[in-house]
Amino acid sequence: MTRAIVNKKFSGEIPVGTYGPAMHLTETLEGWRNEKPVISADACNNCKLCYLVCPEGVIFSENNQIQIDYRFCKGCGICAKECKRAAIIMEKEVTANG
Amino acid sequence: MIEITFLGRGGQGAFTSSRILGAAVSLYENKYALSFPSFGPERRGAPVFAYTKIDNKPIRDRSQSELSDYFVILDDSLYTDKLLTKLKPNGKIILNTSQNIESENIIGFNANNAAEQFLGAPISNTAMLAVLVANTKIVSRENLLSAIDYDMPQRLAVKNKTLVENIFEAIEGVKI
Amino acid sequence: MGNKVFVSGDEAVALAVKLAKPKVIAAYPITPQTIVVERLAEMVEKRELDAQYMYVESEHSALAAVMGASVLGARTFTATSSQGLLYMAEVMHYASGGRVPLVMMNANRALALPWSIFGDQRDSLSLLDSGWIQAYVEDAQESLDMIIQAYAIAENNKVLTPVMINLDGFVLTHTFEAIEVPTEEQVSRFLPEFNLEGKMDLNNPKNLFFSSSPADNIKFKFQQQQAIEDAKEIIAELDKQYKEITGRGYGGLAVGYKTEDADTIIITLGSITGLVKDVVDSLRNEGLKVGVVKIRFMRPFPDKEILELCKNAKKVGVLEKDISFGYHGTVYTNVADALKSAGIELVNYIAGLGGKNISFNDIENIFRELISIDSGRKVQTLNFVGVTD
Amino acid sequence: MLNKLEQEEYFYGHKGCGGCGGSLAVRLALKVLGKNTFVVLPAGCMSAVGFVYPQLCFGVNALISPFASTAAMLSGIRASANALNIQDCNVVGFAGDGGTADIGLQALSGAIDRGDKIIYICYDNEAYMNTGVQQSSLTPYGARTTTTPPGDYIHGSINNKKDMFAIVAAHHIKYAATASIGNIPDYIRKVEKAKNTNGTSYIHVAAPCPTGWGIDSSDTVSIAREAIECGLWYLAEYEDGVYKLNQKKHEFTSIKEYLKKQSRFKHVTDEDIEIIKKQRDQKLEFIERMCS
Repeated sequence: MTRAIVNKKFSGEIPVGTYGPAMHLTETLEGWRNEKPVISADACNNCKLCYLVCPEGVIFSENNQIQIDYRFCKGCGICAKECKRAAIIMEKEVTANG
Repeated sequence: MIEITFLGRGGQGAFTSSRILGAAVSLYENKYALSFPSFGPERRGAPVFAYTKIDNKPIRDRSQSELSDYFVILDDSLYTDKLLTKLKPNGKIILNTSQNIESENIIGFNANNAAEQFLGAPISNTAMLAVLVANTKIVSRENLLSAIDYDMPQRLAVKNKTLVENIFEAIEGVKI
Repeated sequence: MGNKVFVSGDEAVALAVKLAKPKVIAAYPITPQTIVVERLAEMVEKRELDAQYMYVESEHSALAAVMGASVLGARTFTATSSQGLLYMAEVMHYASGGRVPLVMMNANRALALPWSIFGDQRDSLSLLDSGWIQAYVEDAQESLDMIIQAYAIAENNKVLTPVMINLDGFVLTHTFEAIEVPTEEQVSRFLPEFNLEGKMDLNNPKNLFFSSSPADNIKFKFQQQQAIEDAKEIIAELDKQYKEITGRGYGGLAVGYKTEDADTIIITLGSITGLVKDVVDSLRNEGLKVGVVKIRFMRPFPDKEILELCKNAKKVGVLEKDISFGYHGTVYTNVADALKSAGIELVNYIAGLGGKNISFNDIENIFRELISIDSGRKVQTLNFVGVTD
Repeated sequence: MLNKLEQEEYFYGHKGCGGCGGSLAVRLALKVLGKNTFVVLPAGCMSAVGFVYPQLCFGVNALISPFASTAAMLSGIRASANALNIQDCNVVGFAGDGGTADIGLQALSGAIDRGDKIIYICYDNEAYMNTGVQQSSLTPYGARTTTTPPGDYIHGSINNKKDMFAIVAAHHIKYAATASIGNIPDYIRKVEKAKNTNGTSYIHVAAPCPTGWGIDSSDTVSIAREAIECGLWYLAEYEDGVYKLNQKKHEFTSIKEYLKKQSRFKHVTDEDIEIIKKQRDQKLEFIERMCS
């Protein structure tokens, strides 16, 4: 499946009243993150528990591999905490994002 | 402008009379009318007023009548002499009563009896309307009957029209 | 030709709503509005009207429900009065800001306390800033015609603003009079099908009623102001079209009666206008140059029309069933702004609060007092009518 | 269970706090309900984080209602869908604990009474979080909020936490359930059930708020699980007039342990804990009685 499209060049026009289109994204949120979840492909058995518990919905499975849409991951760490195989490690972000 | 005030108790149908009269003149004769109840919450048994104003031109004054040409009183317990002071000159009170009234301002009629006979219940409002119309000719008999058809469900209308026709027969010729 | 019926103002509204064919009706009962929704429920029951009739638990919910229904693409109707209108106040701003083309009938009624079910106009006038178009009608015929026009105004793509039609409680809502009901065919020629461009759609989903940053917010509010300004022309245009089809038109946002040469004018709102016309006719028989300006819309406000109608007047009285405590009546403050450059003596008469009867004599006295300004009489700006009798 | 979820994400790019339990509840429910869904959110966290123009984060039709009007707007949308013959759609609301148990209770009661085919999901984070953690009627006993400061006098919340599940069930609603993001399979099953309910359904999902509860953002799901384990939250259903407890009677884990992990309970005394324990036992006794 395709991940959400972000139009960062959005010119800022105003729709009539408050009738807006659905899923209209103009900014990403990686700058919110101090730590970043990193998946160890060796330990991961693609059980998708991390996909279930992610409040952002940024974790997905593609070709039997777990992927993360880092554009919107806030680094909350629930995935790492809940992973039964300790296959996700939270790594400090070296530089500020965003 | 002719102003008629109906006076009854909540549930006796004073406003229905007022409305039928208004419909009769404004739908079936080339006149104008306003019909309205005394404003406020309706409570069964409480004294209620209803007003009909009739004129040959559109009526723009929506206020309650201060003086009336006619009072139609559906329940003689509601009669007081004070009402005489609210009559216009030559105005009349039409009173539903079983007593014989002899007064130049008051026309008495036993509408309960008539209603009992033709409706099977002492619901006097259309009977009293007929007494008013038969005595005053403010609307024609045919148009009054049409307005009853207009306002009431068919079954009720049929009975009420018979009642009204009979009252006309009884009163025809009576002058005020 | 339409059909002539003898109905109350409330029933006239119900007949108009029926002709507009709403799909969803939600309302909460309050005197003196109830007859409207009772009649509508009966029409739904008899299948004369193909609509969902929702009984709801409050006015707040009634307005929220029709908002939701409207943005999914259904024409709607609701009605209320007084305290109920105030209970809706929050949702009213939502609806206007959200540009939801609702039509609502309000039975003008006094606000508690003291508790009162009788008519004055403090309810709707206190919500003048809610972003709704507000019209006030004079009789049952205008009630019916304006409900139908209200749908065309609200749903016009340039306007997309909710419309409130105000009827004076009891004096208009409960008074029976003969009116002409247009045919379905006439109404369908005048009023297009409901078609909300931005509506929710399963194939083209929307996110509605969002929040915005301070930077954007003022842009949305500017849009709202423009839309309601644009409505002025559209209201007049639609009234013309309506007249072409039904033979009845009302002439825009404010109309005059014998104002052309009038040096003394009373400005009115709603059903009291008729009685003021009677007084004008009577005083004209004495040779007095008096007239009436009837404000039909309080929003958008007919400032230019009022200025034009009062152009020959030297004294203008604003007669209203409202007071904004601590200052004047709201109609007056609006009129005063419209006439600020006209050099007119402007006097505010507060009357009819809580259903107090306004009599022929009251109005005649107002005219005579205004006229006496010519002979040097000083008249206070703010006057309460009927406090001492 | 995974096959009950659509792959598509319908709540994405929102500005909820990291680890937000409410947004997880919303996200999962929408993945069960799918594309043909109309969503109503009252003023509150989910609308504040999901709808700041131009960042509009719902992939399905969604709108913000006035705070008190979630259920009324749901009803209006359903009535409109019926009138316009829009079939096969879900009409779902997501309101917080304040928006449900306080200001929105009247409208919710009305909608259940009408029996409208709508789904009402209350994400309960136990205080007014969007405005900065003030007490609601679902704030539990002892919790610190900004309006229940834990000093000598006020001593934190003294609420008993309204039993919304029982209140809703007392309307003889078609379907009601409690759920928790601490038990996701159970929650998904219940949303699915609500979706297939021909009438009003209500799900009360416990959704911890790391900011308001004073826990780490990674602990949201685990603390919700612990609430169930220590008995302070139970999973139950009410369906066609019958109550059903979804959990077996078991030994509870320590309430004290659960409380001490959250800074909102940092100040509670052993006496307070006894009171909380007593409340728990009473509530469980009540629901067990209703289920038997």
